[in-house]
Amino acid sequence: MPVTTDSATEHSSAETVLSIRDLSVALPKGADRALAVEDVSYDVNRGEIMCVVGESGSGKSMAANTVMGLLPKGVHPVQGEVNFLGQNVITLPEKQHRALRGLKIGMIFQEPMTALNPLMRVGAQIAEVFEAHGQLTPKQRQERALELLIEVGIPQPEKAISAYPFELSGGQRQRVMIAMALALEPVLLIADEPTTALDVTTQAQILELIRDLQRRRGMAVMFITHDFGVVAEVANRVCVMRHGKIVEIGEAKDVLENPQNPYTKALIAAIPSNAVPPHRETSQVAPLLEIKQLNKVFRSRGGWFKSAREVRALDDISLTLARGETMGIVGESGSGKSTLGRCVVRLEHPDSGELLLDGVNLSQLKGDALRRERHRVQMIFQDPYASLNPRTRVGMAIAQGPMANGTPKAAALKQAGELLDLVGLGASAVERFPHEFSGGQRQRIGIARALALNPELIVADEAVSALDVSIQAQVLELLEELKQRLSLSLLFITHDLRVAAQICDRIVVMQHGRIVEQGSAEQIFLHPKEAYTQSLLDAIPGRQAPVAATA
Amino acid sequence: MSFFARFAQNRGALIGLIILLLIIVMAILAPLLFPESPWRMVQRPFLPPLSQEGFLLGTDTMGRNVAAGLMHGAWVSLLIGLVSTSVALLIGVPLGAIAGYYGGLVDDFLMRFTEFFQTIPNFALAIVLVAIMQPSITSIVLAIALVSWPPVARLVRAEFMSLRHREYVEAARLVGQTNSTIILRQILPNTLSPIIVLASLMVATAILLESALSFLGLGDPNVMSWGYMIGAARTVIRQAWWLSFFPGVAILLTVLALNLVGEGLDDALNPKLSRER
Amino acid sequence: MKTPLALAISAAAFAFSSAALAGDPQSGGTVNTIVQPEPPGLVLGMVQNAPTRTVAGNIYEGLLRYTTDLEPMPQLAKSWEVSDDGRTYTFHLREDVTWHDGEPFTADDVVFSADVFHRELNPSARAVLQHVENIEATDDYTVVFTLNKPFGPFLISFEAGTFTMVPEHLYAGTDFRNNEHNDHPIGTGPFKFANWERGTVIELVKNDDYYEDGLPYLDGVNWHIIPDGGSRAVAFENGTIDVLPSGTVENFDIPRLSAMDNVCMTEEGHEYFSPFAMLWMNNREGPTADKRFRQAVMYAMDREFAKDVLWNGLGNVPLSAFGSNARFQNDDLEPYDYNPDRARELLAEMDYDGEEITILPLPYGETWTRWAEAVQQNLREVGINVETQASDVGGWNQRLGDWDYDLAFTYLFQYGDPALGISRTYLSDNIAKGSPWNNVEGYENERVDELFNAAATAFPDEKREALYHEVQEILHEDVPVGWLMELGFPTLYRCNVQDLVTSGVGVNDGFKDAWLER
Amino acid sequence: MVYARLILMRLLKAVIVLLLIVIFNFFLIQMAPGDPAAILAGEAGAADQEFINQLRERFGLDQPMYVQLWRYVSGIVMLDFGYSYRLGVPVFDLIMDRLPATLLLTGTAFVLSLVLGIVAGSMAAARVKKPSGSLIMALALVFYATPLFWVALMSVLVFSVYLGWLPAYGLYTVGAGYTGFALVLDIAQHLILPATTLALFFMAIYTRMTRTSMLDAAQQDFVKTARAKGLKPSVIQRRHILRNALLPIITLAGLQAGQMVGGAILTETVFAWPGIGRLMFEALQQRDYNLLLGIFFFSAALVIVFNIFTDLVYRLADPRIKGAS
Repeated sequence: MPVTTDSATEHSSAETVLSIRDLSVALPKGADRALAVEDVSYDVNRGEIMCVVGESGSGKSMAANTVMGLLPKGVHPVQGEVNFLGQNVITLPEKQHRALRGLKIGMIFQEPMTALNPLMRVGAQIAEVFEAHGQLTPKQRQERALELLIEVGIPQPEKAISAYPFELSGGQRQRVMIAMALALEPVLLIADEPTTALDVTTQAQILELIRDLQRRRGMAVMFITHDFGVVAEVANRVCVMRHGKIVEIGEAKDVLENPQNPYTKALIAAIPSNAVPPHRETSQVAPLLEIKQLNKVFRSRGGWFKSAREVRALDDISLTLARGETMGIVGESGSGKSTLGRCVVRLEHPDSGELLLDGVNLSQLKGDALRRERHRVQMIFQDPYASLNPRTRVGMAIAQGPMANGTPKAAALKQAGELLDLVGLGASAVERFPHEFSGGQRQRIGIARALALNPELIVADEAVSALDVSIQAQVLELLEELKQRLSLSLLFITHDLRVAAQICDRIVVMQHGRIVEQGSAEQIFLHPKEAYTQSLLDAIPGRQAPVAATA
Repeated sequence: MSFFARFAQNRGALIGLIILLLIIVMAILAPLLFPESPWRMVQRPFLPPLSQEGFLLGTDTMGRNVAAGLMHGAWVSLLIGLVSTSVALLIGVPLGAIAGYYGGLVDDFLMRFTEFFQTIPNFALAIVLVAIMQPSITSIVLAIALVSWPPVARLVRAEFMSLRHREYVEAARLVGQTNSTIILRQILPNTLSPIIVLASLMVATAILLESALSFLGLGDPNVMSWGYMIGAARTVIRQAWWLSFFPGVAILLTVLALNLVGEGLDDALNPKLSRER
Repeated sequence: MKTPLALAISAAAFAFSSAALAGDPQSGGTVNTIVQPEPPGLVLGMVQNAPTRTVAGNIYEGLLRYTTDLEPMPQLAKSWEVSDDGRTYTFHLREDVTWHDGEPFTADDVVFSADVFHRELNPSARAVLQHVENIEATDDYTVVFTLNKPFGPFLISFEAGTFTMVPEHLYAGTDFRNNEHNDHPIGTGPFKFANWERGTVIELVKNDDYYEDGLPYLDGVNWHIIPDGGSRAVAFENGTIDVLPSGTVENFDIPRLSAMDNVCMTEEGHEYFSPFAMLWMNNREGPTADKRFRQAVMYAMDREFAKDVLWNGLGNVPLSAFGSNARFQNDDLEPYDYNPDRARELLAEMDYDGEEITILPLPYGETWTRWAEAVQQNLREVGINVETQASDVGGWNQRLGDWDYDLAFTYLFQYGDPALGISRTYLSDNIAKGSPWNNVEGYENERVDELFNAAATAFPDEKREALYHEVQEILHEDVPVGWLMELGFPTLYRCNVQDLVTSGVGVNDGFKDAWLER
Repeated sequence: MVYARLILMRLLKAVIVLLLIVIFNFFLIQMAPGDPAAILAGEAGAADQEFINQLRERFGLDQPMYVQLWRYVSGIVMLDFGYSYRLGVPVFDLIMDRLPATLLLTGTAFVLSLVLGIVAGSMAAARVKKPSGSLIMALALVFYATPLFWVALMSVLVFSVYLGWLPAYGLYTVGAGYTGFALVLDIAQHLILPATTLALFFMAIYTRMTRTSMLDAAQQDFVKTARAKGLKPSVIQRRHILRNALLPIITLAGLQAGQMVGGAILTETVFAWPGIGRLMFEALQQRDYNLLLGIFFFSAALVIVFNIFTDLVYRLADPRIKGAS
């Protein structure tokens, strides 16, 4: 369909800052496909936020990097134009191109943790922007840096300016990045997944900040993301990409409300609905897992020169999980939700309290005694890449459990095949190595491995967080299905309320190692009792439908 | 991309491999080409290279055939390099693995122990050890091994520390695998590549160390090693440059080759895949 | 009544030294030379090892010096008589001698040195002093030694290195080894100790109050310490060093160095020591316990090859136990020439079963290592299964001291007289663990003991000669040790250094007469 | 203040390690065949049992081992290292005589190798896949692979013997009687050959290390940020890449600095440099236990001092560590 053209004409009226025409960028030989992006055309206009949406590998960042001239080695444009303020940056000599960076175009990246030089003070790094373009005296630079820090709303800017990056939180670092990007009041701001690595509440704040700055300065913003929720929050216009091609482009409102392209539809559908979670009958049978006054304190060992520090990761946690029930543990980073999970599977050793599984207290078991009980509780891990031994065949990876518990090898491998079938990979996968599988598939393998010991309880720690939305949906479906088939009991740990809402019967909200609130999913979503829960809900991007666009 | 393909991408590595193979061939052919002892005084002393049929590289201070010595020496040097490295690995890998896997006090203790060894200057320690045990292949190999294991231990420890909290290791613990199984099956295989790379460099260093020891007269007098040849030729370096030149070059090439191969292995075994994702 | 022997000899000596003079000496100039290894100390008598002798021989003096023919010359003693029964030796000392600290040198110093100092500290002197019954100073400048029996070599035991004179006024009644003056030796010699920079140099300066008029000519002597043979050679080449005393450069360098212009070489100046390289063969156990095996070894070794290749043709392949510099050599013995076949025969005859034996090289530098390699190869070629046993000085001493070896290299000084330098190797009462210098091979032969003891105390020399000739025949047959070589230890020096070697101990006291021609 | 505390603790630890090392070495050396008495006797050319016993008694070698150990250790605690058996001089004085020479040599070599290595390394890093870059690395590799003593011999041969430009051995021209500036100049001349030979090897290591760690650093996100600011490549190289790349090098440098005393044995032997390394080798040959132990003690102490120093430098270079406290 001719989406590209009409979108291009449609906005010729508004002042166009960046206009991309028929851009194709080639990948180095040996990559999975020849072109990173193919025949891409779109504009970014002053005063609007243009969202480029796509899942990993869709090539959504390529155009941006072309504009910046920051394409990785071996990747280079082969066709088309990238006109920024009228001049085609592709043909621009490096020196002039450099002059644009920072001055006319600012950019923010995904990883605030690594995007700042760990050895330079924040102030100095901001001042560098002015230095790079030979502006102001050193003294003035520091002053401007401070003003900028204030503008991006960093707490205690006077301290922050002479702080090192590691002394700031993720959100604060992202603010610093923004301050840097905006230092010279660029015409165009490129934000490449700027909030993906952040907690929901922080994400909300950063989004707010970007939107706000954009409005005040009337900049053009090119916002790259994978999250339609975020799109709904900030986008004026949307450009959906897949496999390096544009599948749909248009006004945010239109695209979100009645997407034309099936892929877009799928994506939007795949966002865990922000509607009310389905009412679930919680069958009140005997509790499977009882947690009583569980405590865990992390102490950084006092080294030769540093004194020991304490973090209360679990503060007197008590909860019960019924057989066949799925309980969601929700919280932001540092809430202790993962620690809870790790204590339940006994990867961590709780300081005090009880972990009753069917009346047996696991909390204080050690050594072999523990090893013998382990098969009863299994875990699905977050990172599909780190959770499988690259040197072990998939079948073996699954069979190892049963074998460790006495099943003969042959039988164990056979069972592994069946499980792989069950999770929809086919028994043939047994012989293959992890790197032959995609992220989603690996996560299925992880699930199969967890099932191999048919445990009474499965703990899923951020099991879908690392996956693209569409994949996420599939894996969640699989879990749902397995739950029914095998009447599993799940402890589902996630930072993403939307996901929790989809799959959980009951939800526990945690903060600073404490339980803030718990109740049925329905309850939590519709009538949260606690302010914190409320704030979490509010922070969910795109919760209150597409709004920003019209504003 | 296949392992060798990745290895071959690095041209240096390929060259190194070829040189290394040549040297190994030399070592193997030595007994065939020069069946009689390299110690045999077969000609007038100080024959310059090419000056006489059958004495390509000339003769040494006592009329022994330098070419013969060189080829038998290849065997000795390689042997010493390999064996001492293996011994060092045998000491270093387990220590490092245990320290890295269990951490805590065990780690503390083992690392103090390692540091302790590193606090005594290597070469000095090696010399003392050889002097104590009196020079012989065995004592030299042991001495070299004893001074070169700490880096191994440290490396392995570091690798284990970074891997022991990998999710697949935790998964293995969860399914009830024993610590020994986890160490041997899950972690060790994934630390092999850096170890192999380090080992290749250690062989090189060992050869250098041996030559240095022989140079100081602490070599095994019953075997003709390159180091011995240089050491022996040093006093006559003025009137017979070739005596120390050829073994010197031999050592240089071997060490060079081993390093190139090491780098190649590094590229091939640690594909960037592992870092990015 | 006394013989005028001494006077005659001293006259001869003067004749000799004046004859040696070429042109008339000029004063001034400093000579740079080498001492290797760095000596442990400089007080002769307390320390007797070679480097100490080399340096301190120019600081301290003995009663006598010796010509290159080992005839005594006056030094601190201007003359001496020997009684007819050969038991009383009377020395007349010079009266114009002072110590470096200005104190006069008197007979008491001699008595103290001999009777107290050396008896306590100095094994080599002890060996001589055991024959001395009584030492007394009859007046300030006369000393009389009374022996319990005549002792042939007595008159040549007064060399500075062995029997140095130390100042009584500084040492009497003190703990000798911790005496403060050990760091700053006080002698009577032509040079005074100036400074010792450890690891770098020992500096001696002219003794202006030296009693012999005009001597020494040199303003000073710097003994450089350079641990590496190669570097020493370089130092001599690029002119920093003027004199290379014997054994300070690897033999392989000598041809090149001596070929340089304005470089002279002399083999003289070590007659007193005439170092004799030997191969200890363990007479107690293993194949080496068999006489035929030991003979086989003698035949198997190509000693001429070693001489030519390793020692640049210098030195001399000995006939038997007595070196050519030793007195009373018996030269009508049948030499052990290189003869592998004969060696094989002997081995077959004793049906040697190829039992492995070890050979212990002397850890004193490359030449010795090479030599061991050569011998090992020689022996292997006649079918003796021999492995080299590497060790450093410590290990070498240990092994020999514990008799834990089969074959071992060594070399011994002959000290001019069989009774001093040779008999010690063969006398059975000289078998004792812990020293690498006594009868290490464990050879026991009553007849040999008798002959040596008789010869030592026989008087006059004709009697001794007969006895020594017989002993040589027995030893030649038994081969208690392998006789490898009388080493030629050449001294290299710039030709403008004149009269460097004027005695049987060479540079050890040579700088006394040396002068620089300019 | 963190530093003071840190140093204090480290020193405390150091003392323990040192004592352990002393004891370890003590037994190590006891295992060597032959004792100083036997060797001195041997050197003496003529020795009887009485002579040897005298020496043994004097050195206290006649005592049972635990007594010897106790004496030694208690001596060390009082910082009394005893007398050198062979030279009869206090070990402490001997070491103090030699230490400066060694430190001068190794120190110079250290600085030389560090500076040149880092420069060459960063040049190579900036010229990846360019012939010039490859050339640098090739050279580095050759230097790395060449036996040190061999380079030493060759350099003496060429620069001292054939060309006669530089002195072949020693710390200064003996007997020349230089003073003041002349002396300094003289020493400098003598220093050139040994220092460079010693430096080459380490330089090679630094070159390679710098290169790799700079290439790694260049991959970091913050470099992308820096480029996004429009900074000049040169500035990025220096301020962002190099600074981060230096961290691992500091660690290595620390290790090397510690090995300086032991590392110079070969060079000191070939160049007759009157330093600790040579002293140690001679002491070993002579079984001069006290001296040897003393040297080990000092070199170990040096290692520890440098480790602490390195830690401090590292802390200065990397704020994150300070933050950890």
